Amino acid sequence: MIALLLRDLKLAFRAGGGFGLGLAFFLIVTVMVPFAVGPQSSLLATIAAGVLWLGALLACLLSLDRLLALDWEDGSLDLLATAPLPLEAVVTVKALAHWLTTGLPLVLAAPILGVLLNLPVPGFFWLIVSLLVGTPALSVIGTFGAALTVGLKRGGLLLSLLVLPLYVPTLIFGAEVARRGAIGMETQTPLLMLAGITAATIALLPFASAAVLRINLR
Amino acid sequence: MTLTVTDLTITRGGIPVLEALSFVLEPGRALILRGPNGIGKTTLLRTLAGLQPPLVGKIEGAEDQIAYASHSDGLKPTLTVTENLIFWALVFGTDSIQPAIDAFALNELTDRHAGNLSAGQKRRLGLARMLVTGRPIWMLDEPTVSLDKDAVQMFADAVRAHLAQGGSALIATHIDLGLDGDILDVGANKAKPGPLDDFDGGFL
Amino acid sequence: MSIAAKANALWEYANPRKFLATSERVLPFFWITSMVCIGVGLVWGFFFTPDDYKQGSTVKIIYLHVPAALMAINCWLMMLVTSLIWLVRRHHVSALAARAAAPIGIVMTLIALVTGAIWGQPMWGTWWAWDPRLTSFLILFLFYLGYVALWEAIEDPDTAADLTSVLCLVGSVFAVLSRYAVNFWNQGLHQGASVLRAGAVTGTDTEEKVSNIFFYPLLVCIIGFVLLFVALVLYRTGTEIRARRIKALLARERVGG
Amino acid sequence: MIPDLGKYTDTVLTSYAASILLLAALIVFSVLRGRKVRAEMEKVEQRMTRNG
Repeated sequence: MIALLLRDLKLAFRAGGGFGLGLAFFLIVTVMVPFAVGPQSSLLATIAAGVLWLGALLACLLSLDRLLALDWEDGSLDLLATAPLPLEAVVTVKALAHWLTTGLPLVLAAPILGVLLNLPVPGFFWLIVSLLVGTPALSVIGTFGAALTVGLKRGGLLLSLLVLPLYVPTLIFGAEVARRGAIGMETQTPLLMLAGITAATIALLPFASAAVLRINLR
Repeated sequence: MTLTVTDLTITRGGIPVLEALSFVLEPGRALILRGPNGIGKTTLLRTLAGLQPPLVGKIEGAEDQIAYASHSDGLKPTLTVTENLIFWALVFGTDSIQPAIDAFALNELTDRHAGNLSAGQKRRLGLARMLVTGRPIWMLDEPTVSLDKDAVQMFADAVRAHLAQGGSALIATHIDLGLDGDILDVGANKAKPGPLDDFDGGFL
Repeated sequence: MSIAAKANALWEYANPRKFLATSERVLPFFWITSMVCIGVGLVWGFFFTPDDYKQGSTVKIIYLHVPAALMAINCWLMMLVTSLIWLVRRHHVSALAARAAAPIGIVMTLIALVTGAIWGQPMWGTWWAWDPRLTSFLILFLFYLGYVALWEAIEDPDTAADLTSVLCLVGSVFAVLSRYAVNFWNQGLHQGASVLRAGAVTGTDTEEKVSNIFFYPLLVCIIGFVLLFVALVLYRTGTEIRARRIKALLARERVGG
Repeated sequence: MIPDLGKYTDTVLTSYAASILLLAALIVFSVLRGRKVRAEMEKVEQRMTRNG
């Protein structure tokens, strides 16, 4: 399992691995927002938490179609499926690698972009906390979507259509934590819900992803 | 490990392609799979490797014993030859990749990125992966594609060494490898279509 | 007949040919009764019920809005059950019934949303409010779209049935989660704005407050919608079975059988 | 004939029109596709029984 994780990380960092693309996308999207809604700092402050969450979510989504498709194309998935490693472990490791290469950098970059959007000071802490707790769920749910669409030629668009509705609860609670934090309201309830969703998806969804992947490998 | 297949029916896209297939593959033996294109040799190998369930029949002795090599080699172009092999060695829990490198004369290429290899070199690397797995039953799907004469000889030697150590091999190929293996022609097992008006769960 | 034997007899309809024969026999009954029920219910509701003291004549929309909303949810539940049956017992008809039902669910959700928006305009002063109920239906609509899109995208019918079934199961869990999340989210947004809650206008509150005058025609409409749903599912499942047979026949022709 | 709907005439009538239109469209499309598929299946079946 560690070997697979290390290989995926290595592949992501090597040339053409796509590391940093998600981050750049996140940056671009955030920078575009003031152009769209106007430069008033009060307005930006109000929507900053939500925009950053949405941007992180889209950046996550962007890198999903490569998550399993590359291993599918070159036959690695067939070989991994016949390896001693259970497929459940494979998809979990894949999700973890995706989070380390996409989710974690987004969490670290979010506060910097928060400055650009005039996020209120108390919001920074909660933004980081909410993203830290929420983005693993995005990676795990995304892996499920990637497993569903892995064999398809026009999988990318379909993947978004399938995954985005599944992202709704995570987005609602995650953005709620960040927004409440920014205006100094209590954040415990949404944070607990967010953590609950993340824990439950990590515990259960890999089984669904592995089942779906097995069907697709047939 | 003896692989025993009894009365197997396999499907491709929900339609039976081969039926009533039975054979035994004992340690130290090789079985050459023959049959016209499209008859279902790849499907058979995938079924035996556990990637898809058979429609009918039993496969015994295959669980966690099979090293499967499909048409594609599962190589990562941005990893070096050594890194590719080490990865599969770690996944299969074996330690040494040197015998595999020796057997397929990859010594000169160890630090090259797999993406920079020629088609034949890639194929050699893909076959070297079989040695690294440490699994007793090899299943190879057209292993000699894009190999030159020397490389084919290399491959035949590797298979022979594997058999001598008590392994076995099931190879779908059209060329003569010079192995003293049995030949299994699956052409005779082509599934006969059922009556058209027998409209059941298979929609036929 | 014992219960086990009865259950076995029920599974016989999983045979496509048997299903086609039986559905053909019962379909006229469902078509006619559904049309009669919807016709009677709508005419009764439209011409022979008084206006609501608060909402005026807009209350008549209830005869379409509520049955459509009910069917939108029940249709997903039916798909969930048939998906499970397919995954557990591998009856093809079951998977195809789920596929056949999805577009009906889309239309029902669309009717609920459209009538809700048109109704909301005079009542709330806006076409669309991000009210929890409306939002949940919008999300349900997205789930339906994704489900249908996945069916359409996959070539191999059995793979498609398997994948969409798993999507239906996972989607159901997330749909329920979304429902709670949305409830929570809107309270968070505007506290105390629950005057706008759809439940105050439609749903059970009205039925309890506003007597049987509205309730009986509504009930007739609901029965009509259920019957129409059954008729459509039976008919469309038949279509899917035939489409599937065409596919199997053509595949066999290609193999050269 | 149409009862007095007061100031909400448009609202009520549009809802009814939109809903009935959607339902009708669903039924019509289902039946059209059903007929087409049925005809095609018979065609394919006949062709295949003729050819063996």
